[in-house]
Amino acid sequence: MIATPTITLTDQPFEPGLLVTAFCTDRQETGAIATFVGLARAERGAAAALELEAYPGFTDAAIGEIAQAAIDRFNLHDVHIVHRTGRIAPGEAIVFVATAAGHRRAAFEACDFLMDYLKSRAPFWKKEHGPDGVRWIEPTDRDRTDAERWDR
Amino acid sequence: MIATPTITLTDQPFEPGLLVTAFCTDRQETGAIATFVGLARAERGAAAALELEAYPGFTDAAIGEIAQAAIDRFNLHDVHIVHRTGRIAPGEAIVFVATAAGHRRAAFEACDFLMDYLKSRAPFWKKEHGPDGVRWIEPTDRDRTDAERWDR
Amino acid sequence: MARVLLFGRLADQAGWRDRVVEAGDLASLRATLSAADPELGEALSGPGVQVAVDKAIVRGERVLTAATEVAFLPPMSGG
Amino acid sequence: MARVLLFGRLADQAGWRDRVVEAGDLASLRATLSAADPELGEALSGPGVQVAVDKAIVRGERVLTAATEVAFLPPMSGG
Repeated sequence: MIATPTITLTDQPFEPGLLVTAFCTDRQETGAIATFVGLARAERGAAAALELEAYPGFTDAAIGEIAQAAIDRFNLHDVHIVHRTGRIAPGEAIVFVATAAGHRRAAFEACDFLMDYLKSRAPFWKKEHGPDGVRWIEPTDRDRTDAERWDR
Repeated sequence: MIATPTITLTDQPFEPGLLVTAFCTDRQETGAIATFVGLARAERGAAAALELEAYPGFTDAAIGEIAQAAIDRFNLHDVHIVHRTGRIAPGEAIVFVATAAGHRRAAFEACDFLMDYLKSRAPFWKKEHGPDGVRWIEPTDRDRTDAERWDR
Repeated sequence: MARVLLFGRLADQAGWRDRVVEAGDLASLRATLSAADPELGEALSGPGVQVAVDKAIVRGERVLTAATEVAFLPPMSGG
Repeated sequence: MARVLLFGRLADQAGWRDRVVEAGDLASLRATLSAADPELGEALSGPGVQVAVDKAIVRGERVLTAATEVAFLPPMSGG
């Protein structure tokens, strides 16, 4: 089975449930599908809105390379990644990752691996519009150490 | 926030995507939703159908206790578990687990923890109707060692 | 008297999964089931078979009434 | 000549994010941008800023043509 990942960048709100329905359809040998949805938190009113910038053609290519590496490393049947760009309101989905594999350990680990990459190393530039104005966000130390787990 | 898990046993096919849509709706402080869908594999024709027996009132109570333990252990905002019973055709969903948390590590680990429990210790009795007849299935050694990771 | 439920391979073996049995406690229930079907009686005491009374696992003796539900649970498969 | 793209805080600082600049190579492109906006010129050489030429990260010099796309990428935030 030759699997190629699907990577989508979109500046429009998207519905993770519809993506799950499509991703689960017509699978005969896939026993396990892990998904992750990252939502914009309201932070009790502290975060008014999030704004994400991507470099189309560069950002999706970089994510596609990692997704292909995940397919090879975890022997996946399929990967779908959708990432929002632009201004994102609290409660809206920022990122969707789905992995399909024969068994659950591979599906879980690949989903975790991809999220660690996306949160720490993917080429996005992110700012938060809060009550105290605008600030650019960098990965947290936790994001960095999470991502380093997979370098061993 | 006091979270109580939702546990559903059903003998009818269900649509994981619709469950994801409902689970993602109206979340203000949830940053991370991890889900897992277990599908019945065709095993290249070797597995004709799977049949799962539960003890209503006992099985769902046992799963609910573990889900509550996961909420406490991983500080979850919500858990939804749906488990099929009865005869399950290849490609159909057997189990759905969704976990909501502030951050992704907790959501992933809780989902993984719950699946390890469900696959190895949950009160189901499972038989496979294959070309060579019917056989009762027990957890694999891998299921058992996966589940033991959380006992440490 | 009690409502007896069998699960998994025990129900397949017995050929039934739900039956009302006259018995005042678990020991006499087991004796009655064994008398009707000795192989089943043996299987009910086999390794890994647990007993639930009114949906709670019990080890040891219990008094049974007409409303009591007794379930015999073979080793669980997981989901 | 090249199409220059700025991302993240670099675009905020410059007040633009997409501009065509006359330059035969990366060094002269940097010099031209610095001459017009010295603070931007400094920021483009700041720590963690990477350069992509036609959507591939480059370290060192490159010849530029009218069709070349040069992007200045500040440290990435992740998604």
